[in-house]
Amino acid sequence: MSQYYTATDHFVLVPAIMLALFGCAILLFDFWVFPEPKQRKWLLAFLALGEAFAGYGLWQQHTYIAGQGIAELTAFQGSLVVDGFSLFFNWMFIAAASIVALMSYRYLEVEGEHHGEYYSLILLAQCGMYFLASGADLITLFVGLELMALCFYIMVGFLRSDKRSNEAAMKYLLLGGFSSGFLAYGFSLLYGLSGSTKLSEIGVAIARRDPADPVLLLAMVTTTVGLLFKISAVPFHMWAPDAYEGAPTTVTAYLSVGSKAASIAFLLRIFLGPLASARAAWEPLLVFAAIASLTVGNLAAISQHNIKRLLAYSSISHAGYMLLGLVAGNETGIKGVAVYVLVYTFTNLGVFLVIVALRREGLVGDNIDDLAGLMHKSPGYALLMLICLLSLAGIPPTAGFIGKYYIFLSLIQAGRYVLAAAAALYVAVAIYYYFRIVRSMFMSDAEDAGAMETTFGVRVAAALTGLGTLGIGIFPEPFLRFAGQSLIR
Amino acid sequence: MLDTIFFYLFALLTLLGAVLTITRRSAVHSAISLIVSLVGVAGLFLLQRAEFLFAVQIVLYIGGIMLLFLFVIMLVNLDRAERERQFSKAWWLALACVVGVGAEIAYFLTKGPAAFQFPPGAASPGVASAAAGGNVERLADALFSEYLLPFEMASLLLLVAVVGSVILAKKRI
Amino acid sequence: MTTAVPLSWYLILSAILFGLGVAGFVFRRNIITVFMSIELMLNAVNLSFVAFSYQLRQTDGHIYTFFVMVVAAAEAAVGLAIILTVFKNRATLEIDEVSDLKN
Amino acid sequence: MQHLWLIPTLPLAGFLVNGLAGRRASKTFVNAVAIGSVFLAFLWTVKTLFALAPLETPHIERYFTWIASGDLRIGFDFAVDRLSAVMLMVVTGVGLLIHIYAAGYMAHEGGYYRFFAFLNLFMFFMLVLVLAANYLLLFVGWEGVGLCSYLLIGFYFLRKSAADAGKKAFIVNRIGDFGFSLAVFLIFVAFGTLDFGQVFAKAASLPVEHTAGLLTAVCLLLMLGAAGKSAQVPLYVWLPDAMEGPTPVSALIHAATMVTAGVYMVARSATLFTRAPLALDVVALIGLFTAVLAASIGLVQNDIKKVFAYSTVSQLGYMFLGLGAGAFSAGIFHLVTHAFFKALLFLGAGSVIHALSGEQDLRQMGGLRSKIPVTFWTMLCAAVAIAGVPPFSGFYSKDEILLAAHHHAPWMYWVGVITAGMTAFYVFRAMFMAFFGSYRGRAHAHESPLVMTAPLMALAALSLAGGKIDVPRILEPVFPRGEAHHSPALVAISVGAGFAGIALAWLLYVVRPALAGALAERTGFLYRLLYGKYFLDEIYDALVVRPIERVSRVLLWRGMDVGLIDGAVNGAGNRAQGIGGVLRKLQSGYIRSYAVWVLAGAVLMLVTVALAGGGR
Repeated sequence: MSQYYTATDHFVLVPAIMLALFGCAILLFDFWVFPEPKQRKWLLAFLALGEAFAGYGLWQQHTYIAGQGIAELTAFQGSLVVDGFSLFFNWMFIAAASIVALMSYRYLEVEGEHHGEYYSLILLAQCGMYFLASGADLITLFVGLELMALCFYIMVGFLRSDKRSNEAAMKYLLLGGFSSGFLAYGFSLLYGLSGSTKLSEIGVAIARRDPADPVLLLAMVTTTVGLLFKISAVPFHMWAPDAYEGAPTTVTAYLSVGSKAASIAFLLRIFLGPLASARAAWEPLLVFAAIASLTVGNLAAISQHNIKRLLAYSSISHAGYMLLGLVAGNETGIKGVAVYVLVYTFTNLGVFLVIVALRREGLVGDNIDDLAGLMHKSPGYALLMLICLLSLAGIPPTAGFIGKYYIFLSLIQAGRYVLAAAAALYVAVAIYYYFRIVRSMFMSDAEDAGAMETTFGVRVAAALTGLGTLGIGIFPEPFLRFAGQSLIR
Repeated sequence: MLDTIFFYLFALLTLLGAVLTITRRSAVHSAISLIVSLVGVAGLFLLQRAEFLFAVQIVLYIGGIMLLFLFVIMLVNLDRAERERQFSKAWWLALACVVGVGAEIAYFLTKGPAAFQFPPGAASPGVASAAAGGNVERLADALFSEYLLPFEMASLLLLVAVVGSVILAKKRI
Repeated sequence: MTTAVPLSWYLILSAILFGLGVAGFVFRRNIITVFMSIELMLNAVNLSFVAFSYQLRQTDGHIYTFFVMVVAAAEAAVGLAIILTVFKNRATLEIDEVSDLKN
Repeated sequence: MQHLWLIPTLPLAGFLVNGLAGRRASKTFVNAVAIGSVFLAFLWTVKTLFALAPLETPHIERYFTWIASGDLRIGFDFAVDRLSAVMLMVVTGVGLLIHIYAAGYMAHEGGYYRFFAFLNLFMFFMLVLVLAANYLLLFVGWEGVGLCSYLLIGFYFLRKSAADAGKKAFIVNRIGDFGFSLAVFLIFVAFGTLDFGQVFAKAASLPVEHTAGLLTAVCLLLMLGAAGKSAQVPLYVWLPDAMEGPTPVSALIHAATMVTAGVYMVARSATLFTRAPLALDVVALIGLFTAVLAASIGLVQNDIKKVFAYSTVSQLGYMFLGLGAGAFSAGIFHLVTHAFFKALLFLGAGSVIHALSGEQDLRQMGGLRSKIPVTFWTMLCAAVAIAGVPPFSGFYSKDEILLAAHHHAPWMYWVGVITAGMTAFYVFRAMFMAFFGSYRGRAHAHESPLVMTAPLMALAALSLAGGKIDVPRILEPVFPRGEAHHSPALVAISVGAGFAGIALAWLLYVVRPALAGALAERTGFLYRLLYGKYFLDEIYDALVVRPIERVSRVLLWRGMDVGLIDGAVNGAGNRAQGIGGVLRKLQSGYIRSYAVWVLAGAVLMLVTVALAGGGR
């Protein structure tokens, strides 16, 4: 251990190392040990091991921080920081990646693209998310973001012979590169303004500047554009419906929860860290983006027939709610965003899981009509879907209600009654399109009698998401306390 | 004085290359123009004593990335690119947007040197020699000490890039 | 440190380059050229980083530029592979032809 | 601890068993589970209420804390006081009878287990709604019953291709729920708690608001929610369409229980409303207006279920009139009696429809008196009850409301009396058209099985004698009774109006049937206006439903400014023709158009902050 790689550095890095290590291991074993496609499901065990070790590393960080009673643990000269915030998000990434991997196995076989690299990419993308949640340095954050994004570009285009998958990957890549350009430009100005790439030092330098400094404003706006693009807020959302629809459904699931959660973590780090002192300047921008996201997301979802596309618009509207928590800016609001992301993770995974479970030879399963009569075919999945949709709509006692509750509460505490009312209005709109799916499931008769073929993995994932969605809704206390610890500063 | 002349020279090269990149009909011409622009940027790097980046720009950007671009352009059918319609009829809006961005940026940046009051103590005069020379050593030093973490992350990034391009482009995997 | 070329010139140059990159992205119809426009934008970023770094007499900006280049390389590799698959499946590189996913 | 939680949990268990295993189970098993679970819930309710008697103060059971942040605590708490006791008895009792009836009615329908599973799920949510000890839990039940109603209406949806009607029902209910959720948040902001006991204790210490204030706003929003759920003007339009569902659903959800949730909620919040007299006046006005409007539409409808649907809307209006006049116990009294006779009317109508193999048009009926005598006699009991004929149940409750209305504002009494006359007319018009004269249809009529007629008879007994249950006296600990306003003259007038309505119906549809048609022709415009339901459906469709859908489409389809974005990047001319002049889309699929949006957003944001920054 040298001066530049101390024991603390190692301790902080362990989860990422584990993810990367097992990511590489999967590549090697896929090539040498399991050349037969039939054997590839054993790679899941490697993924599980990787997650387990990463989880163990996280757990040790958790107990260490709690035991020492310190707020944060910095490493690599302040490039990485472990605090309640990063731990909270990293636990969530572990859950998301594991559930996605569990549901992927049979789906990829049906699609005819079951390759070991897929699992490796899941882990490496999660590695990028790890750096997004714990990074405290512009360079670390930027490289982490690109690591995650690159994995997603590849995974979105994973169905190589599918035109739609290609197109989705291309759109995501080009627009992602475009927005990264904005983000990097903003970062360069932030660096110029402060002479440092460390978030904490940038924050200090910016606080000393005139808040109306044009260069500061330019830096802020370009950074905001890049960040809002990543969480698919209007008007930077347009990649999302196309990418969500074209990508393999399991990847869409991962994209909609993993990438979104990591980007929200990134966004919170930037806005509550270095840009905190320029709040007066960015708040109106976020209000605009949030309201626009709610409007476009909810209204555009009404006339969709493709569930993945519908969920893309719904995820745009959820980004709006998350932004509102940041706009409120008080402790409840930030906690609310954390809770919201957690809830959204489980719930959205549950919905996508049902769509994945529907997939079999001859049935794509992403049209609303494909869900017709699900209640007859397999009441368990219909029930899971019902619970998750209720949760997305924010109806108690499901988890989604808890998330929305905190967002509304924070807005009201901050005295933002108009925003709260607008948000409540859109909840009413949203119920409308979620229930369209419900009606199709419960009321129509099945158009094809084919039974669902599910695997053990899918069933386990279904149980996890269902329990998560109902559990957080009915016993929110431990989760709320957990989210409460995640507050930055 | 010499600095200024070189600045103008390289800046001209950069801008000319960039304008040609986005206006040439043929993709090959565009790529070659982009190389010209990149050379200009490399020159500007050199002008600012960033010798290492100058080398990287030439070796990695021009020698690596742009070659890849040219390779792909050759791989796909070139004729189609020739027939590409250039500007659409109502290009004014996009132009307006671009001019808007340009005007905003220019406005901000010409506001005067007041905009660039560096925070006190940010510039490190103690290592003024670094800018004057020995840049490569210092960079190497920083990469393996302070910036060890992103350096290792970059290796993952490249691994993903390799895996990704193999998966996507290879016929059978 | 005396420098004949003020920082703002570099920044204006960088801004113009960025603007040209954006314009290229919006105007061009060939996917590969669009992709090249992103490289222009990233070069603008690099230019401003190096300029700041030079003025601040630091190396941090150089490091960042280095990583931007690495990212650009990785992105180019994956991006061109994706563009190749698009071309394989559609036999076109006209960007507007690739618009099946919509609404 | 009385284990109140068992009451809703029993139907929930029924739902789970039937929902998960019902498909493979026999009908007998499904019946046993569905009816058995409701029966047990009923028994447990009775047992609990006996154990808790006399229940002068609310009995509260706190199970666990749901959300706790700071000093706020929201729990899974159930409470029962006399008001909820009355509601519990109505919901479980009438619910049980309707479940039994449904076993016969649905015997030959597809998706049998599914139907009962949702019916049980509905019972669960309704009981949660009634037992909830705070606004949030009430909201759980509120949304839950809405969901079940939607699912159960949908039972016939595909067959009747009435998807649009369901859409309207849904949008309209969203408006109501929006109001309700805002009200809940306002209550939370104002009182810092959602617990009924604490909210009302704090509200009781506030002065009466004679000018509009916070309490008035809360109450008006609550009323908006109630108007959505209980089908009051202007949100009533969904209820008549909801009759697309199977008849037992209409009886249980859209007559006896769910639609009265709004009435229950307003009565529950009586402490708030009494401190906001302006809001109370609005409640009374809405109730009265709804009562008249719906009754007038009901005069000319030919679909037997539609007649009773508008009658339900009208009677709900009566209940709100009672609440608004400050006679909360009278409103709840009418809720109870209405549950008896309206459930009976619907079930009877179902029996008629069942007998005629699906015929619902009154013009295709007639002379059924001798063919299905049990149905006739039981329905007649309901008819006299709703018409306010003494000494049957409707007479007592309606009388209480009208007297309270007279005390509140005499003109309201007179409008109420006219409505009472119309009520008697349309109910007996339906009775006479269906059961008297000669048979006009073709289907062979047959009496329903005992499993259907037995609940009819039980409800008939309740309709006749239900007035003897002195609900206002039971509710005295909750709603202290003011001075009684007895006035034999006013009572006589309202009863007279009822008899006049019956007599007119007798004249027009039994003695001189030709007269009815002639009358319809003579009053052509008025008739068409009433028959077309004042064309409010069409107006709502044009003003509410279609604009929302259009906005959705505009967001995706570029409709705002042709040639703005896509035209900029694509050369609009060539392409627009190719697609045939159809509006192209905002989410156009073109990457470059997306990039322009990103750019436009960036420029917009820059301009915004530049202007804001420059202004400083």
